[in-house]
Amino acid sequence: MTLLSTRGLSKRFAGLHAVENVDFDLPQGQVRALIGPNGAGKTTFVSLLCGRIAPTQGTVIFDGRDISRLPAHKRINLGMAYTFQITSVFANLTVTENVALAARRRLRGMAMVQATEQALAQVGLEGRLDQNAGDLSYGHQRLLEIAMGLVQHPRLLILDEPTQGLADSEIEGFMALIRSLAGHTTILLVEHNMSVVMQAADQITVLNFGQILAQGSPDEIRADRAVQAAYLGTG
Amino acid sequence: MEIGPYLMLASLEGAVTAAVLALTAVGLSLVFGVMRVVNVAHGEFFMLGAVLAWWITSLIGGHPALGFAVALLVVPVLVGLLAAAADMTVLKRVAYDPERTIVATIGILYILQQVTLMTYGADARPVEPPFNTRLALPWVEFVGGKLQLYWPWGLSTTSYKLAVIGAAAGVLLGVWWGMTRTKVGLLMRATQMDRDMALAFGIPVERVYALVFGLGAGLAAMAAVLIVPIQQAHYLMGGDPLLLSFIVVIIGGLGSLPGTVVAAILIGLSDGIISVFFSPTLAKILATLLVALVLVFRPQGLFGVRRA
Amino acid sequence: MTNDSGKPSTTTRRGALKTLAAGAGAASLPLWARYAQAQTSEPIRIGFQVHRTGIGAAYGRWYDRTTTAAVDMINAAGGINGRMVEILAEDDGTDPKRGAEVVEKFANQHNCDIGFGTLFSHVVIGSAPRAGELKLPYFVVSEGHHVASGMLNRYTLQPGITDVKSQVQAMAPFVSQNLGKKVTMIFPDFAFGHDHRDYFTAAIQEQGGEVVAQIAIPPTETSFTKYFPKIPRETEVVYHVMVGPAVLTFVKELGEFFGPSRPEMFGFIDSLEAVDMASPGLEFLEGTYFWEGNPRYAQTDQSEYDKLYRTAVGVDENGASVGDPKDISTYAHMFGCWETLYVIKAGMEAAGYQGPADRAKLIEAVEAITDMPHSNEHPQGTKLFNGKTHQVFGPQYISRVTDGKLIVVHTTSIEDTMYPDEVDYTTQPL
Amino acid sequence: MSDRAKTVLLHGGLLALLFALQFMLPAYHHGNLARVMVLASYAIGFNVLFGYTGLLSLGHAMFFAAGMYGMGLAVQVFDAAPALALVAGAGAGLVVSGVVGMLALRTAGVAFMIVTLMFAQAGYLTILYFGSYTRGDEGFVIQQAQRILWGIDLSDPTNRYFAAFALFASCLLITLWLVRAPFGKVLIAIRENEERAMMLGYDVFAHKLAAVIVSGTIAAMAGAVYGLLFGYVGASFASVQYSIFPLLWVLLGGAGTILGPFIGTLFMFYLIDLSSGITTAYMLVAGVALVALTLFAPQGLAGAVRKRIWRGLP
Repeated sequence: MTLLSTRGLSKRFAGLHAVENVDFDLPQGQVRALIGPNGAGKTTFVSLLCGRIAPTQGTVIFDGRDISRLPAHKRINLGMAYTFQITSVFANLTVTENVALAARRRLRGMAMVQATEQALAQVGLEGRLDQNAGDLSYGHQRLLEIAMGLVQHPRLLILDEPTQGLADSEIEGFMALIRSLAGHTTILLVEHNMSVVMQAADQITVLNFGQILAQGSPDEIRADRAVQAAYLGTG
Repeated sequence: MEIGPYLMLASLEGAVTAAVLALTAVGLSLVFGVMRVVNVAHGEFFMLGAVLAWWITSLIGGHPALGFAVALLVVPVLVGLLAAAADMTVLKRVAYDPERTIVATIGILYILQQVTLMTYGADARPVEPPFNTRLALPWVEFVGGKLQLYWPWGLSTTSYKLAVIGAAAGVLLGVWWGMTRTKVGLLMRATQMDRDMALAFGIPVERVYALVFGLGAGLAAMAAVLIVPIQQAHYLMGGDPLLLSFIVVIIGGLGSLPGTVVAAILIGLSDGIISVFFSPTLAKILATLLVALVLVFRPQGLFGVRRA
Repeated sequence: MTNDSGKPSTTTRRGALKTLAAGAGAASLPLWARYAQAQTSEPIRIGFQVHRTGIGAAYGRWYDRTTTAAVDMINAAGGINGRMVEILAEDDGTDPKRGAEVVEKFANQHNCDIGFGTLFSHVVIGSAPRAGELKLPYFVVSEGHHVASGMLNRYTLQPGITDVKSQVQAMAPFVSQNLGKKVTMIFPDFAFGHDHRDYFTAAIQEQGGEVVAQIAIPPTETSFTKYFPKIPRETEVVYHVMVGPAVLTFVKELGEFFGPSRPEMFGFIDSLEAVDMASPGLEFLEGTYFWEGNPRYAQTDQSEYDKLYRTAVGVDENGASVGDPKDISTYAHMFGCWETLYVIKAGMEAAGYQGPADRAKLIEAVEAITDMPHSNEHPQGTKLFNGKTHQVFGPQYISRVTDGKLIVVHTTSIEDTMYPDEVDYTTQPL
Repeated sequence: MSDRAKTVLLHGGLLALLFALQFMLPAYHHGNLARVMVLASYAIGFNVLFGYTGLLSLGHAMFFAAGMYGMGLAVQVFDAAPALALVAGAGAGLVVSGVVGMLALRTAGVAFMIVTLMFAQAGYLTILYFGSYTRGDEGFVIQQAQRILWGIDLSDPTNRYFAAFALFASCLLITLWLVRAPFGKVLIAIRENEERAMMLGYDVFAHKLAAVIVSGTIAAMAGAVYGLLFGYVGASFASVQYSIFPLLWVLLGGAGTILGPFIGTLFMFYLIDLSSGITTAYMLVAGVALVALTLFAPQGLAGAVRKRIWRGLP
């Protein structure tokens, strides 16, 4: 069953085609990676999905429902979660409160407290509950972002460059986390780190100049000449 | 009075309002355009201009034109220096954060106002105009199918009012020339477009900011020197020009100098003409609401170019 | 000590120049510091609510000087009931909220016997409820109709100055008989201006005249010419009244508008209070008429009482400060402070006032006063006090500008200023 | 001691102290404290929007005045009983803040400040324009007979103090509960990072609108009670200065703290009361305070306590 799909999705900024005419389908339960060279329109594309920016044209369908006109917060309420590429935590609030804010939309009372603690444990931040989020290292802020996504128990988790700035050991942990979610949470992963992509993703979609260049399993993508060309800058 | 001469008189009066308003508002707009901060104390720099003009003309004595000429030259510089000092001691230290700057300039507003009260006092004091001749104006009417001139009751202006319009236009041209044709103007425009880039190119942004803040205040002070022979210097006179300048700058697009001048002319002229048709207090209510709604529904168009 | 023009609290033109030049921010001394004279053990403490800042400050300065002069004179003559009078001045910022706080301060902090002095109507109306609750006799010098209208309370009185209703209606016979029947009114668009509009329109109709146009000018307006074309051509008399810092602009622009061919003009001196008649641009006023609460220029038939009062306050024959001929007094209003203080004195003496316990007796004593003869105590003229409405009635002066001076041409009778009672405060409990 | 216990102790302690002071203070300070409590309630309302939601309004006087005139006109024109008049005042605040919020919240930052300033100016002029009902700048008196609420004469100092205390205590407790409730935490999240709050699924506009309405209605309630307790309704309360005052009080006391508005109002009241004995230009003190606060203590007095002593201070 398809959880999310787009038809003819386009976004232009002052004549620049950041995303152009994208038809995209994401089946339920899949871990999908979205890759592409810098400026390919990956972040713009996921921003269109979750409603941070409005499309110039096209539709977004989530769980069989056209959500193109819904504001961002309503889409999130339907079961999407989004983590920012440039960390965007509540710097002046504690680590716990950051995650609690994400949890509280769905849970109250002790259930909320437990879910918060669990999400923080999942990303390995259980030792830093009372720190201000702004005082965390960059890598830890990335993990906090992921915890804020996890605690929402989303049906679709959109992770925008989650491993950027993480140490190798933290990337290991992250991979384990993704594996533990696989199956019941659908994940859309925008990622630069190819080893993460190749290990974690069921399917890969490649964007270039705002258009879908290729789509397929990690092995297929690895073998794709057009993708190689795009990455080497000769395409 | 018939509607024709009435509109002409309202336009003449409106032109004086517009001239002074344009100078004041361009000062405010310049500060917003380059520094991206709203200076709530702007009206008090206007007030200081009027009070200092009274002070200088009283000290000098002699023919009113002499004291007035000195005031016109000296007062804007004095006020500008004071403003630049305020910029360096206060605004720079809050790093030009927009909201903290508003709060700080509200503080500066009270300080300037109250210090003026303590020294200059609470009275409204007049400055004698350097020259002031009443000029009656003719109007045309049809008599027996032929056009002829007549002199309606009350249709008049004064030589000084005309001079104010001319002087303001001259100063505005000067500002325009300075902004577009001089190196200092280039530095200001570069800073306005991209502060970080300007810094990277070695433009002394802090000095440009102090200069712009001083210049903005100086323009307000000059407007006040021009108007003080028509009105009087009073320590509470800064409120109205501040509000009107806000209105003009918003309608014209914050930071856009030509837009500001056009809006000042529009507001100045319409102020007189609207009050022909509405109760003046109602006209002021409608004008204020209009500005609020313009900001609500057309913010991008009126705030000039938005930064990404 | 009669001439106080050199005192730090009064900012004369020269004084302002000096302080500005020095760039010093020397604050004025509080009044109590200057009055801390060694006197008999228990002075009578009068809380003086004064507009030192805000829109009323120009009036406040002269109310201050008049009060000082009157109290000096009362004390020199032995005080009240053998006790010296001490003034405790507090600035109300010409703001009703601060005004009410100041009244509380008088009653509860300074232990004043009474409160006194304020001018602007909104400050009176904001403060009077507190005075009534605190049972602090509150003597206002405001010329508002709020006292006699019944809006205030038994503890608020206005025995030293006539109210705007009296003043305005007394002008109508003179205007209609001498100047013209078709009147255009120009007034500020708030309560004070609306009182003028309503009372004068009714009064002139009674005289067979009519108001052909009412031009209300919004508060905060700074230029006025654009309103003048609304004056209809048929207008025979322009009736103008304006207040605030822009009054001189208003009158000057009125002159520039009409040029040499003006209609008759009748103004309330409020339009030029504290403004020099010799200011450039006012020449056109020659031959126009003004209401004056008290004639600014010493008249040829000046009474002994006015002479004494004028000297005591330090005002010259042209209505300016003795020390600075350009510092014009608010002569048409400030006599009210002087007369009110003497009414307080008379009331306290009649009541045998000993202390705050006798406040109710003081109110009753003042309510019992009726006739106030023209005297040193009442230099503006003979007055009649109405104990029921707590409002005094008295003569009004109409002056014509002649050779740049205001010369009285008509004095209204007290009867002209009377109107039916609208309230009887004496029925309220004390 | 847990955060919860400390919170209860601190705020309960303040309320108990204020209650007890009723029996100890000399008349002058007794009266002042009643006034300060009403004004602090106004500041509490302002703080909901400024301190907790991060929206700086320069037009709160219009809400204060909406409450004052809603109450005053109900009494004056419709001869309403005080209880009903208070409801009318709060209702007026609710409606005005709802409408203004719907419009002004389409803007942000500096534009929001200017829009609120402009609406407030229009409101002030409207009061003057309808002078036949409002008596314009002069205002009108609420007579003693019209100020008897459920048989309690509000012009009596003791009753006035208790009425002010009741208003202040309810505003304090309501906001204390509010900012600790999920709703308040979302407001704080919006203040800290509006986009992130939106991307957590919160309806940012609805929350901000609710904040404007809560803030405006509390301010209106303070205005209505002020008019009823002190017997006067006037246009000066709608002027720009009365929009600046709560900003000053809240900044001084500590924006985004529950106790800050009270501390700031009390401090400023006595600063002005005492300095008016030294200089006529006592608003100079306000100006210097604003500049100094912006430069040296943007977090205010209670904010400094939170920073240095107890991070959990609500």
